[in-house]
Order: sequence, then structure tokens, then C-alpha cells
Amino acid sequence: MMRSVFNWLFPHPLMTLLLAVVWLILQNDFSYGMAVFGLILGIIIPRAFAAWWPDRPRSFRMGRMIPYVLLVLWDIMVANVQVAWIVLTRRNRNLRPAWVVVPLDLRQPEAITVLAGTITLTPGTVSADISNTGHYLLVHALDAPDPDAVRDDIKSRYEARLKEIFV
Amino acid sequence: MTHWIIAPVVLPAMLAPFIVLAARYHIGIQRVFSLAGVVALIAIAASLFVTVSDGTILLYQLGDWAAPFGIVLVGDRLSVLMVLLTAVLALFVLLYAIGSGWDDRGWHFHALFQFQLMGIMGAFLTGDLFNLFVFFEVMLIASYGLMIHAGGNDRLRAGVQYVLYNLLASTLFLFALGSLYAETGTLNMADLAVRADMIGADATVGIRVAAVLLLLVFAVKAALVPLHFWLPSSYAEAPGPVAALFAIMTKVGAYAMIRVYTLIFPPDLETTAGLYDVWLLPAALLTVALGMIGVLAAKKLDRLVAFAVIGSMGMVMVAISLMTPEGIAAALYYIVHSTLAGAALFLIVDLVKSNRASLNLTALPPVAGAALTSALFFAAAIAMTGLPPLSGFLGKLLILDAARDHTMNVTIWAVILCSSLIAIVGFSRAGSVVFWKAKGVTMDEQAEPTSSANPLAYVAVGGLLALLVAHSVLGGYAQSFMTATAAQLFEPEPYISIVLETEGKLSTPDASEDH
Amino acid sequence: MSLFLIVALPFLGALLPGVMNSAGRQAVGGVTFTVTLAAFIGLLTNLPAVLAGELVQTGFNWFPELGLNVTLMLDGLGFFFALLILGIGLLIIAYARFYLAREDNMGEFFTYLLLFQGAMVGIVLSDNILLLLIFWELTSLSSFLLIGYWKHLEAGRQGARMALTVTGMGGLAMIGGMLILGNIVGSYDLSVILQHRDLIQADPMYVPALLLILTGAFTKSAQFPFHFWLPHAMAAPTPVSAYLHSATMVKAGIFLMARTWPVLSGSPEWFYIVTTAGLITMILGAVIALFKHDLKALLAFSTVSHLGLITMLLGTGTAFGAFAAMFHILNHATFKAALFMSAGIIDHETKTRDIRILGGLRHLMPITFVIATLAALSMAGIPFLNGFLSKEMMLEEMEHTYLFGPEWLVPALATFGSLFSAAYCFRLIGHTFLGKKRDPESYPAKPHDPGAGLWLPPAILVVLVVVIGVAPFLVEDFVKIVTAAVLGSTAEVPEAHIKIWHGFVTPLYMSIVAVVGGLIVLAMFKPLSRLWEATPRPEAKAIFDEIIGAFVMYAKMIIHPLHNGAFTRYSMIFGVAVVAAGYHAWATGVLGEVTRAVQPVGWVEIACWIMLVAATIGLAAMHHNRLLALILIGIVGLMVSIAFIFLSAPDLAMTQITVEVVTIILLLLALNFLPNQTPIESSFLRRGRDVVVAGAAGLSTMALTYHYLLRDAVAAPISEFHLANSYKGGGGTNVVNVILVDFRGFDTFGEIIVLGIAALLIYALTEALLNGPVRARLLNRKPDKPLSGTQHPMMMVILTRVIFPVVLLVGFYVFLRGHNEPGGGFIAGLIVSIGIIMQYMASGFGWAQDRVRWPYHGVIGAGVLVAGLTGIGAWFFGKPFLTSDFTYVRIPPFEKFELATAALFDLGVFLAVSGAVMLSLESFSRLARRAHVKDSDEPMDVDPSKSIITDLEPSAQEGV
Amino acid sequence: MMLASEFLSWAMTLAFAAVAISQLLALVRLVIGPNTGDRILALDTMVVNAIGLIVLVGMSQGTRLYFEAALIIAMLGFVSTVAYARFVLRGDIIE
Amino acid sequence: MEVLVASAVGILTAAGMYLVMRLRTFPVIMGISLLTYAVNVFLFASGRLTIGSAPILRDGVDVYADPVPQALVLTAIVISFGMTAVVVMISLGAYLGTNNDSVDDPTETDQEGEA
Amino acid sequence: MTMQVIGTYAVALFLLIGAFFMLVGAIGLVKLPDPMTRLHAPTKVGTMGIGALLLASVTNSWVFHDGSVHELLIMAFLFVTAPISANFMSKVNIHRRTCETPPEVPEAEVWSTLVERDENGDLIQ
Ligand code: NA
Ligand code: NA
Repeated sequence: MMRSVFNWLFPHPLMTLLLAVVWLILQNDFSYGMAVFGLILGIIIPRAFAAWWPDRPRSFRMGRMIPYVLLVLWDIMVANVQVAWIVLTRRNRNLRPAWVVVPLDLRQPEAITVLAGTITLTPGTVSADISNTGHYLLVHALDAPDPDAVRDDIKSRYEARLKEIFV
Repeated sequence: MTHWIIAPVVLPAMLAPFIVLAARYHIGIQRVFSLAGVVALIAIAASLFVTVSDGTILLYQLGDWAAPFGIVLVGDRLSVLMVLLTAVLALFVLLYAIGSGWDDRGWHFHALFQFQLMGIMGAFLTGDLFNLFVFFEVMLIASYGLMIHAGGNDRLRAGVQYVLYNLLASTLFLFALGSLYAETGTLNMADLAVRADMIGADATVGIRVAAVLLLLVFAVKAALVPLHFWLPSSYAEAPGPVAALFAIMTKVGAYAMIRVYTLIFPPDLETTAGLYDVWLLPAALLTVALGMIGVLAAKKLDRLVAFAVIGSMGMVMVAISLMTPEGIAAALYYIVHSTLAGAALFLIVDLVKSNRASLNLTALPPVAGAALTSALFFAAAIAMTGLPPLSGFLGKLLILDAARDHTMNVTIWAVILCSSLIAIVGFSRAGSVVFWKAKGVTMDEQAEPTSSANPLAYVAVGGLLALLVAHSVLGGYAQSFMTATAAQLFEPEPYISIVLETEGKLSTPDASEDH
Repeated sequence: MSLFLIVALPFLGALLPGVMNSAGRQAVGGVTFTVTLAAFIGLLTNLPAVLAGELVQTGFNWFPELGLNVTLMLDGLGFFFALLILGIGLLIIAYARFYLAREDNMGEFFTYLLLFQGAMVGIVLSDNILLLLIFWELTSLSSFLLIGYWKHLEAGRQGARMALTVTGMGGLAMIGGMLILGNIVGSYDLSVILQHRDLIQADPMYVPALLLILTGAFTKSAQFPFHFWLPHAMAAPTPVSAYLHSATMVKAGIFLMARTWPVLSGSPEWFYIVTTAGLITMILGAVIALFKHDLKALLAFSTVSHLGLITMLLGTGTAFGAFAAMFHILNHATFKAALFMSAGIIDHETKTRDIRILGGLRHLMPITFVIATLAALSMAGIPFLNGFLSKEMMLEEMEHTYLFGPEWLVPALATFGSLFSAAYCFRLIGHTFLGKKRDPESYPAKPHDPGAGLWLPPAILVVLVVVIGVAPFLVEDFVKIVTAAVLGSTAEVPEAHIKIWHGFVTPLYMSIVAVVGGLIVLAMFKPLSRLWEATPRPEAKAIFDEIIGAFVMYAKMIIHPLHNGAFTRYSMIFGVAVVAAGYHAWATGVLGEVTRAVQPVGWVEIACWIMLVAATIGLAAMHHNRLLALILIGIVGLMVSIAFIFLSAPDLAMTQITVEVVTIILLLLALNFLPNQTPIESSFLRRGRDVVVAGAAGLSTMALTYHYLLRDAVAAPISEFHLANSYKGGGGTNVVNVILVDFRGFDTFGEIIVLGIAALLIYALTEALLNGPVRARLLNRKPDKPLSGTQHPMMMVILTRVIFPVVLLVGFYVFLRGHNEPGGGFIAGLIVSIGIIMQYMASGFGWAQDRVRWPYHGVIGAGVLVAGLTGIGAWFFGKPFLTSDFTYVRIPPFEKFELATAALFDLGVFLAVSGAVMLSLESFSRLARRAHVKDSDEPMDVDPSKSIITDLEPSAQEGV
Repeated sequence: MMLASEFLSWAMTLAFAAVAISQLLALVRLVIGPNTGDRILALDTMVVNAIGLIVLVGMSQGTRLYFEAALIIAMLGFVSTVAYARFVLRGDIIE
Repeated sequence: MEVLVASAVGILTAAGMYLVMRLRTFPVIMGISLLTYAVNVFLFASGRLTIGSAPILRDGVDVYADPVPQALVLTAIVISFGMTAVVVMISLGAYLGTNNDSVDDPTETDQEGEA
Repeated sequence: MTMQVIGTYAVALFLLIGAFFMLVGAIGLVKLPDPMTRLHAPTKVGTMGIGALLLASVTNSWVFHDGSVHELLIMAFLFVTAPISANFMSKVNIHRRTCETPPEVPEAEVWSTLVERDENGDLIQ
């Protein structure tokens, strides 16, 4: 009973939290009243629009998400410098762009999306497409003399961690 | 403060969304509400008319903000006259739309109709120039909807041009408004009048351009040649009752011109001297001539009437361009006449259309129910061509008489009289082809299934013609009202002082003038 | 009886015949006769006053400002004409009752006839010349209806139109003349005008006025060169011809000349114009009449001729001339009406009016023969008949009239005209009635005298013909009273008496010459006729048709190429007109001093400017690629937004950005159905011309902008008040928002209505298209290019699901703070709409539509109602519409916050905007729904977690 | 302090310049294309750069008033990019 | 600064007018859009140009950009959005019905009448 | 005082970093040889550039004003939306064949962009 009421109120508790935080940041006002107001909105909006996100993943490990985010941010910074270097110094004819096909172990759309987003955000690679069954990800690499290495890197560095987050 | 003066705007503005919200699937309920609304509008307009006919000027400060900071509605003789005319026209048009079933041939007729009324009423009542723009847009966009009501390829193609041309005009309107604000720093018409007068003779370029751009905007609305190109096709292709309602739309342009060029840029204002008096009268005469020549040249009855409307707008504009009290009074008399006559003609054309294979002016099988329809056409044509005894003739006489002392009086008389002749020839040709030739042509084997219009449709047309008769018989009374109206327009001080000196929220009466 | 009633009776009575049509022909005819009789008797009650020389007057004000009042007067002249109109009217009505066929609509006929009668009586009794004009034109209109009465006859229609055109033209000319006259005298009352002969004739506008008024009179009375319409009017039923075209209407012009005689006549202009026109008309009419084979045509031209005669008499400007004219009017009315009715009888009985077919009828139709012969002989000027008397007087007057050339010319011409006049009269008698007796079967129908109903009316007239002819003294006093009325105070009525025998004087010789000559001419008719036929002569109808045809052709040449639907040209003319008028205003004004300093330019501004300009010019240059054009317009929008930010207008920037997104979505939705390329169609020259026009427009706006930017307004702008009172009176610190929802909330109210209407229109048109012929086309539509198979990519679906609630939150945030910070209902509405559109785009129409809980129609309606009711709410506090109020409240744990009615209004704005945007876009995409792809219930192409390929699952077609 | 603020204003100028040049470069790509994809990309870049420009303007004017505008572009700007792309891919952008 | 704004208005107007005179509805609508931009900037400029002083009241600040033209332009933007949507829809309807997106309408004079 | 000096330098530094990366992104957009490689430069380098500018703004607000972090939201939005844009632009390139054709997918699958559908929208196998 309590459980179902909770589920009804918080179809996605993380979203409630996210909205409350966004509200506070938007207001630039981290007062108690604002937080309460933000929470109220965080409850109302997902509740009212619950139908727009069916089949949410119920198991999502927030704790493992944070190190993942930090890792990605670090990778973004490093890779940015690399790509900048390539753009500024490398001649076009010395560029080795390549398609990389990444077979996926992940099955949840949310998880795959996060992986694809991560790949895109880390410079040098772009998630270009997915296969019609969703079992392969097509990635384009700006400069990849060894595409297989890129593939393995993606799988080990990101997908493995995501498997831990989206169980 | 009485709230009645805003009722002509708010009533349709509330009725329309209500219809959309609550009755969009029930044509019967829509009709009842729409009709009731229009009847109420007439009652309101009539009582306002009584109120202002003694010269009272009604002021309504929206949001309780004093002019020129907020928007005001002003009801004087002129605006209330136009409101009443619109309400009365709306009733008969609505009756026709219901009687002929036009309102049920597409979606949202009644909502659009009410919105259209709201726009027109607002345009007549507002005392703020930007607000006038907004109401123009309300009026126009509703008219787009009504014009293409029920769809159809020809109508849509004509609609495209109608909308595009009016978009150009709206753009021009904004240019004019920007110029005016840049030059004067205000938008209220009374305040504009005060500030336009403050502009010195050493810097007149800005205000002159602004005045001319505004004039052109209204000229487009009034279908003044060469800015009339939007009219023929759109009026011809619009559904009958819609074209009939549009008869008032050109008058909005005439109204605005009268208002702005008696209040803000009166004829004796030095800074804008030599602008409209150079161009307006020749253009108006050209409009009269072109309209009536168009009547003669028309190949289809609906376009013939459209050109007649252009011609009659030309008559109105000739009277306005005289810029004398007599001229304005004549223009107002003619405006009422031309609105009723134009509307009646478009409705009659629609009656013909529903009973004839096409509106082409060629011999075709007989028009069913021709006797009544042709009698109505004959009467309306008499009115439109300015033959006695209907108000067209009287209005023409008034205009000719008003032009007596003008330097170009001979030209004016010659153009108007010759154009009348052309119109007579054109209408008699068309009428005899459509109604008389009928018996000469053998019945077509595959005669179109004719949809005979409901008696209500005939009541509507008859009503409009009865109004024309009343406008003629009681023309003397009408004319003394118009004369009083013109006098009020040429004595704008009470208007200006009422608008600018009435206190509103947080304002002192002279707050606007102390800087 | 009151003069009003006399004029009004026919008009009021005109309602009856039409109404009583079902009561039978007898009733219709009877009521018409009764009405006329009543008016006739009413007129006679005024006879004593007229005989006493009184002027009967009555009137009331109608258009006092214009000087158009209903004033009537009755003097001898008016009485005379009214008597003719009503008296002959009675006979005609009786005649027509029997003349009209069963299938003719008698009610309609008599209605028109009474209208005409009323108008005629109105003309002759009017004291006000504007009123007279009204009746004048009414006779044209009613005669149009009467001539065209037999609608199936081509000739009738053409004759009616010709008559209306010619007399209408005259009427319009007369309006001009009357206005001038009124202008000179300062009154439109005849009784006043007639007192000002000297004033009028001294005025420089006298001649134009005279010409215009005479144009009216001549057209109406069929004087040369306007004579040609009358014969064509003969297509009318014979009673109409008899009534209008001989006895009454055509005499209206004569009446007018007689009426204005005291002030217009006597000048050389009058004399030369009127006399000449009359003389020519008289001779021309007589000659043509002789060679006409149609009885009615012959009579028509004879009428033309006699009208010329009367005109000529009036033209001389002498009292005797006027006297003779009046007398001849009386005589002509009697014999000509009788002749027309006789012709009608012949037509009715023999079914032909062709003189060549007729002949010998005296045996078969003796009564008709007697009537017609007496009338014709009177017309020929045979003694003891009234025609002789007035013709003698005419010849006497002509004897001392000198026009041009030698002294004998006018008398000789008058005699010549009379000669032909006698000739056609003899021909009428001889070729119709005389000749050898023929078998009745040799006519198109077996002729015999008609019933009394038909012959009695002309018989009565012929009795008058004879009585007046034998005992002219019976009418002499009356004619003198009439003449006195014509002359007014300008001249004395002549002493002369009307006598049959004057002694052996010149007119008698002239008369004899005419009669004898007439007989000789008739004897030589065959060779003369051959000569006539062989002579080339202008055919009036052909000329008229050609003129009208030319007018129509020129009208078409002007109108159709000008209004050929070429919007490109319409818009060019618009541009040129605006630029020209604006330039004129600029060039004629005085350029003021620069009062504002130019602000410095940073090079970011320059970069933005370059981008804006490059995108704009690129758009104009590369618009043929429509998708590229859309991308470029996106850049223009973006740059304008940035400019707004740079120039301190954050609200504008936000609105611009959001509107831009929605617009592009909308245009892309439309472009899906449109060709992707715009073909290059206009020629190089055309494009060059357009560049010039566009360049001029651009330069103009640039100059104008620059002009205003460097100068201050004439007084401080009203916005100072808004800045000062926004917080105090509107409760908000975002002045733009306070203006929008409070100071100028009424604008905003109108604006959301515009958006609402736009959405309703789009919805309505979509419905019309989907339920019309277009639907089939949409269903069968094939994509014009290969399409990718990816419809709802997973990545977008998932990420927008995360974004969506945040977008809603931001929307709410923007809405809430709009009153104090950039934002507000508009922007919030657009943000939320775009959030929802995102879902439509990501997960598909069907999927998203299933999740929409409120119909967009309702949202729009509710929005407008909320805004409107917020405004109305103020009424309950005695405040005007849209008066705002606000208060600050504090509910723990929240900070103090503001509650404002403006927020409620803004909520209405929010609802209306979002509803309108969504309804519009939904409608657009519904067009594609029926197009080619079935909707999917699944939100994404691929959902690996379900281990199925959703696309392979057959899914039901989504309804719309 | 003097040095720091000078450095800041110099950096600000440089940043403005960089954004301006970036925009112009993107415009070049947009005009030369050659593919629709390139053009959409160029537009997308310009939209993102515009955010940077707005942030810079806000910083240089010392105001936060332009934050919402930048936020909206960041939040909704991609919608038009997606719309253009969807148009190329599917013709119908809402299906 | 003023020159930039004025010339931008001029160029937007010129390009807009040029496109308005094209033969197909789509470029004409583009042209109207450009004209709308032009007039919006013009209307905005009627309050003169002010940098860095948005009309949002702040303590101690007394120089603000003129808010009235901003409000007017906001209204104008929204209205012209509605108008654009409508004209796009109507021209689309006309195109779907006739398979012709010419803005010129030659059918106007197609019918022959009695001479 | 010192904090403010450091803060000022930090702001300037972030500005320079942001400016640098934005410029690099734009240069890449112009310079790189084909549509797919061009995609890399602005979508990510630009993101980094904006990110640095936003950090500059945040720092600036803490140094000179009463502090704000809401710029982070902009960054967050960009990070969430950039992959969608990149994904779609890649799809455009693949669909329009304006890039090197991607390798075949193993196991008889196809890339969803290259899926063909019949007129009814059903997949063609
Ligand atoms: Na297309
Ligand atoms: Na706002």
C-alpha cells in the first residue's frame, strides 16, 4: 500500500530530485522555501507527465553513476586537447578517420543512450547510428589508426561501468 | 465609468472562445449563441448611439491607466456610428449564413465570425494607434479564416494573395507606427495630435513620412487604387456571407483615415501640409473610375460586384479627400449606404450562385426563383449604381454637392457622373444577361441540382434592402447626424481634453505634458 | 386632393397589381385603373385653383442639409402634363388590360406602369430640382423595366439597355447641370430658381449648365443626336410605346425645357442649340419615318419628328413659339396615342406590323380604319383636325425664324419636314388600310376589329382630335393658361387666337405645299424607297453598339491585364507606391538637426552584422534551394535575437528564439508537401527590375531608420511613465512584461486572440482539406526522394524524455518570474509547446497524441476566457476591464511572494499561446498522417530490452 | 589588481574576437556546404556559439538578465537542428 | 552602431521585397518573413539604441532602454508568427489542391463572359 | 583581495580556454575534409569552449557579484542535447551517402538509418 502510493507519487524519484535541484539552480536561491517549492514541482511534474516516460529503468545505481560522470568529464577534457591538437596540427591527408562497430552487451535503451552520449561527448568519437535490433553501435572516430582498439576501449572503459549502473 | 463602451469588443471576444470551448460540435448551439450575441451587440450599440448622439464622448481607460500611458477606448459619434453599422450588418449577414447553410460547410464559422466582429469593433473604438494595429490584425486573421471557409482551390489561391497582400500592408503599418513613435514618443491618438502639433517647421521630414505611411496603410484597407489589388479576387471568391461582412472591412480603412486625418494630422496642420491633398483626391477619382470600369469589364457576376465595391470606396474616398465637414458628412452617409448595398449585392450573388451553373455573364439555363432574386438584384443594383430613389443617389448628390467649392469640382463631377453611367451600363448588361436571358436559353439537360436557399436567406437580403430604403427615406435625419459627426471631428479639442485630462491610476491629468 | 397624394398614389398603388396577380386579370387591371382614376380625380380637384392662376404648393423637409426637400407645386404647366399623364394613362390601362396575352404577367406589367406613372407625375409636380432629378431617373428605370418586359425578346433587352444607357447618361448630365444651377442661385427650389433669370444667364457657368440640362432633355425627348434609342424601345408592348414613347416620358424633356424656359431661354446659346436640334430632329425623323416598314417604327420616328418640332418651337424663345409648342403637345398626345393603339390593334389582329404585308384592311377592320385614319390625317396636318391647327402655328413661327444662312432656309426646311410628315401619314393610311380588298387568309392572322376594350380608348382620343380640330376655342383658354405658366414673368401670353382660317397667309401656302408634296412623294414611294435603301447611311444602333462595344473592350483592356492575378506585379506596385509616396513626403519636408550622438561600434557587432547581412543576401540569392533558405532564415532569426540581447531586450530575444524554432518546424512540415526547389522562372530583366525596386525599398527604410536613430522624439516618450510606475502600479520590475500584461494588456489580449484564430483557421482548413478531394492525393502521395528508415531513433527518444520534465520546469520558471525578470506567459507557452513538440518528433505523432490529455481547442478557448475573465473581474470592483491588482503574501516556509491578477492574465496568455501552437502543428502534421506512413504505437524504432524489433510487429493504423 | 583587470579585459576582448571569428567561419561552412549535413552542422555550431556570445555579453555588461535567453537556446536550439535533419531523413518531421 | 542597425533594416527590407516579388509562394513567404524581421528591428529602433540597460528595474539604476517599443515588437513577433502559420497553411492548401505553388493566379481571368 | 585577484585571473583564463576551443571547433569545421570528420570538431570542441566560457561566467559572478551557478544548467543542457544533434547529423550523412559507407553490421543486421521501408512504412528485409 505504502509502496504503491510512493510509486504513484514518485514515478521516478531521481527525476523528482533532479527537478528540485534544477529549480534551485535556476532560482540561484538555495533557501529552504525554494527547496520545498522545488520538491513540490518535482513531484507534480513527473506525476502529471508520467505517461510520457513508460518503462523506466527501476534499478539505477546512483552511487556508481557519480564516479562514471567524473571519469567522463576527465576524458572529455583530455580528449578535447587531443582533438584540438589534431585539428590544428594534423594535415587532412594524415588523418585516419574510421568507422567503429561496437557490439553491445547493454540492452536497456537508457543505458545504451548514456553510452552513446558518452561516446559522442568524448572528443574524437561520435555515435552515428545503431543497428536495427539495437545490438550494435556505429561509432565514427576522427583519427583511429586502429579501430579495434577504439572499440575495445569503449567497451571496457564505459560499457562495463554502465552495466554496473543499469543492472 | 460605464462599461458598455467596451462591451462591443468583449462580448464577441468572450463568445467566440466559449463557442470553441463548449459548442464546437454543435452547429445549432453555435447559431443560437452567435445570433444572440449579435442581437445583444445591436442593442448595446443602439444604446451607445443614443448616448453619444448629443455629442457626449465616452472614454474607457483599460486597466484604469490614463491615456497616453494605457490604452483607451473612445466612443464619439463617429466610432459609435460605425459600431452600430457593423452590428446591424452582422445580424443580416449571420441570418444569411445560417439560412444558406454556409456556416455549416466548414469548421469554426461562428467563432471566426465573432472574432471578426471583435476586431472590427475594437478598430472603431480604440483611441490608441498600436491597439488599432492589433485590432486590424484580429480583424484580418479572422477574415482570412472566413474567406477560405469551406476551402476549394480557387478560394484558396485567392486567399493566398489576399493574405500575402495584407501581410505587406501590416508590415507597412508597423513601419508607420515605428516612425510615429520615433518622432513623437507616444501612441495614443489624442496625444499624437498634441505632439504632432508641437513639431516645429524646421524638422518635418520624420512626421511627414510617418503621416504618409499611415495614409498608405489605410489606403490599402480602403482599396484605394493602386493599392486595391487584394480586393477583387478575394471578395469574389469569399463565401457570399463573408464577402457581405467584408463590406464593412474597407470602411475600417476609411474610418481610420477620417479619424487620423481629422485628429492627428488635420488639414490645417502645417507640418504635414501638401501630403494627402496632393495624392488622395486623384487616387480616389481613379478608384471611382477603375471600379466602375471594372463593373463594365467583368466577366463574372461576383467580380462585377467586387469592382462595384471598389468604385463605391472610391466615392467614399473622394468625399474624404475633400477634407471639409461637408465632405466628411457626405462620406459617412455614403459609407453606411455602400456597406449595406455592397453586402446586399454579395448575398444576392450568392443566391444566384446557388441557382445557376456559374456566375459567368453568359447565357445559361434559367435561374430558379429568378423573379424574387432578380427583383432584389435590381433594387441592390439601383442602390449601388447610385440611381434614385435609393441612398446611392442621395449619397452621390451629397458628395457632388460637397465638392462644389473645391478647385477641382468640375473634374470630380465629371468623373463621378461618367463613372455612374459606366456602372449603369455594366449593371444593366449583367442583370439582363443573368436574369432576362434566362428564358431565351433552353433548359440544360443535365441541369445542376439547385439548392434553394432557405427563406431566412431572403429575409436577410430583404432586410438589408429595407435598411437601404430606410437610409434613403430617413436620409435627412441620418444626414443631420452625419453633419453633427463631421462637426465633432473638426472640433477635436473636447476629444483631446477628455482623453488626456481624465485621471487614471497613479496619474495626474497633466503628467504627460509637464516634460 | 393634396399634391402628395397625387404623386404618392401611383407609387403606393404599384404594390397592388403584383400582390393581386393571383386574383385574376380583371382585378389587376381594375385596381390599376382605380388607382389612376383616383389620382386623376385628385388632380381635377385642383383645377379651379389652376384656372384661377394660383400656384398650389406643398412640401416638407427631407434633406435640409443638401437642400433636397420634398416640395411640390402645381401650376398650369404641371397640371397640363399631369392631366396628360393620368388621362392618357387611364386609356392605356384599359387598353393594356385587353392587349396583354394570357401568358404575360399582368401584375408585373401594371406594377411597372404605375411606378412609371408616379415618377412622371413626380417630375411635373416637383418644385425642387433635385427631387425632379430623382423622379426623372425613376422614369428611366421604370421604362427600362417596361421595355424589357418581354424578357425573352433579344430586341427588348437590347432596347431596354440602350434606352437606359442614353437616358441615364442624360440624367447624369442633368445632375451636373442642376447642381450648377443650384450653385448659382443658392437654392434647389424651382420656384426660387425661376426668379433668377438674369443672375443665371450672367453666370460663367450658365453655358455648361445649359448644355448639361439640355443633354438631359434631349436624351429623354430623343432629340438629335440622341434620337436613336426611341425606335429600339418599340420592342416594348404597344401600350408602353403609346404611353411612354409618345404621350408622356419622351415629353419629359420637353417639359423640362418648358419648365426652365423662363431662366434658360432667350440666350443665343439656347436659341441656336435648341432650335437647330429641333429642326434637324424634325426633318430627320420625318424622312426616316417614311421609309420604315414596321408600323411602330414608323410611328416612333414620327414621334421623334414631332418632338423635334416642339423642341424647335421652344427654341425660338418667343411667347408665340411656346404657345404653339404647348398646343402641339396636347394635339400630338391625342393623335399619336391613338395611332399607337391602332397599330397595336393591327399587330394584335393580324400578327404583323409590317406595312408591306398589310393593305386593304379598311374592309376587314372598319372601326380601326376610321380611328387610325382620322388620327393620321390630323398628324398630316389636314384641316378640321387638331394637328392642322398647331402645325399652322408652327409654320407661322418658322416663317420669321432666322437661324443660319438665307432667310428662307428655316421656313423651307420646316415645310420640307412637314411634307415628309404628310407623306408618311398618307403612307400609313394608304399602305395599311387602302388598296384592293384582300382575302383575310392572306394575312398572318385573320384580321377583324377587336372588342370595344381595345378600340374604345383610341376612339375617345380621336373624338378629342376632331373636337379640338373643329372647335379649338374650347381648349384655347386652357392652353393659354399653360403657356402663361411656361412663360412665367418673362413674357406675356400672345393675344393670338387659335383659328382654323387665317386667310391666305404664308403658312397656309406652306401647308398646302406640304400636303400636296406629301401625296406626290407617296406616289413616288417605290423608286424613292429603292433610292433610300441604296443610300449608305449610318445605322444608329450599329453605332451605338459599336460605341458600347468599344467601351467594353477598352474596359476589358484596362481591367483584365491589370488584374490578371499576378501577385508579383501587385506587390511591385505596392512597393513602388510606398517608396514613391514616402520619398515625396521626405523630399517636401525639412530635414531636422541631428540631436543624438552616434554610438561606437565593437567588432563583435560588426561580425554579427556581417552574418546577418550574409545570411539575408544569401537567402535572397540562393532561395531556390528551399531547405537552405530555411537554414539561412534560421540564422537571420538567431542574429536578430542576439542583436536584441545586445540592445538590452532580453524578453524580445527569448521570444524571437522560441518563435523561430516553432516557425522552422512549421515551415519544414509544410515543405514536406511542397517542391524542394524553386524553379528559376523570371527573366534576367525581370530580376533586374525587382532588384531595383527592392533596392529602393531597402534604401528607403535604411534612410528612415538612420534618420530616426539620430534624432530625439519631439517630447519625452510615454515610457517614462511606465518605468516610473511599473513597480508601484503594476507590481513588477520587468517593465516590458508589465506593459504587456498591464499597461497595454489590451494589446496582448488581442494578440492571443490572433494566435488563437490562426490555430482555429489552420485546423478548419486541415479539416476541409482532409474531407475534400485533396485527401485522395495525400493518401496516394509518394515521397519525392528516398527516405531513411529511421523514424524514432532511440537516443533522441530517451534523452528528450529526460529533458521534457526539465523543459516544463523551466517553462514554469520563466512564466513565474516574467513579471520581474525576462520571461512571461508568451515565452513560457512557447517553451512548453516546444517541449511537447520534442516528444512528437521523438516518439511519433500517434504515441504523443495518445498522451495529450487536453484538447488543444479547449486550451485555446480556456486561455482566451481566462484572460478575458481576468479583465472582466475588475468590473466587480468597479474598475475598468483589465485593471490589475496585486498583493504580497507570506506562507511559511516560502519567502514572501506576490499574488497578482496580472499573473492570472498571463496564465491566459500562456494557455492560449501553447494551445494555439500545438493545434497548428498538430493540424499540419495530420496532413501527413494520412499521407503514406502508418503510425506506430511504439515510441522508438528499436527497443533491445524487449528483444523484439518493433517495426516488424504489425501495428494498427493510427486514426486521426 | 590593475594587472588582473587589464588581463581580464584583454581576455574578454580575445574571447569576443574568437566567438566572432568562429561564427564567421561557421558561416563560411554554411555557405560553401557542400552537403545539407554540413549546413545543418554549421547552423548548429552557430547556435552553440551564440550561447557563448550571450554569456560573454552578460559578463561584460555585468548582468544576469541574459541567462534565460542562453538557457533557452541551449535547451531548445537543438530542436531545429533535429528538425532539419529529420526533414532530410524522413521528409516528415513529426510522424 | 546606428549605421549597422539602419543598414541591417535596409538590407532585410531589400531582400524581403525581392523575394516577395518571386513567383512561388514559398520564396514569397520567406520574403515576408524577412520584411517582418526588418520591421521588427525598425520598430525596436524607434526607442533608439541602448546597450546594457534592459528595462528591468534595479535599485540605483535609472537609465533603461525604452520598454514600449520592446513590448510592441513582442506583440508584433507573436502576431506575425500567427500570420506566417496561416499563410503557410493556406498556400499549402492551395498547392495540394492544384498541384501548383505559383503565387500568381491566372485563373482569375480564365472565364470568358458575354462580350 | 588576493582571492579576487586569483578569481580575476581564473576568469580570464577560463575565457581564454573557452575562446581557444571555440575557435578550434570553428577552424575544424572549415578545415576538416569530409562531413563526418567535420562533425567532430564543433560538436565537442565547441562544447568544451562553451563550458569554459560558462565556468568563466560562474567564476566571474562569484568574484564580482553575489555568485551564481545557474550557468551549469546551460552546460548540462548542451551535454544532453549535443549527442542528439550529432546523432542526427551523422544519420543525414549516412543517409545521403555523403560519407564513407559504414561497414556492414554482423549477424544480418542493418544500420537503422539504412533500413528501407515500403510505402506503408514497413521494413523491407
Ligand atoms: Na518537399
Ligand atoms: Na516577459
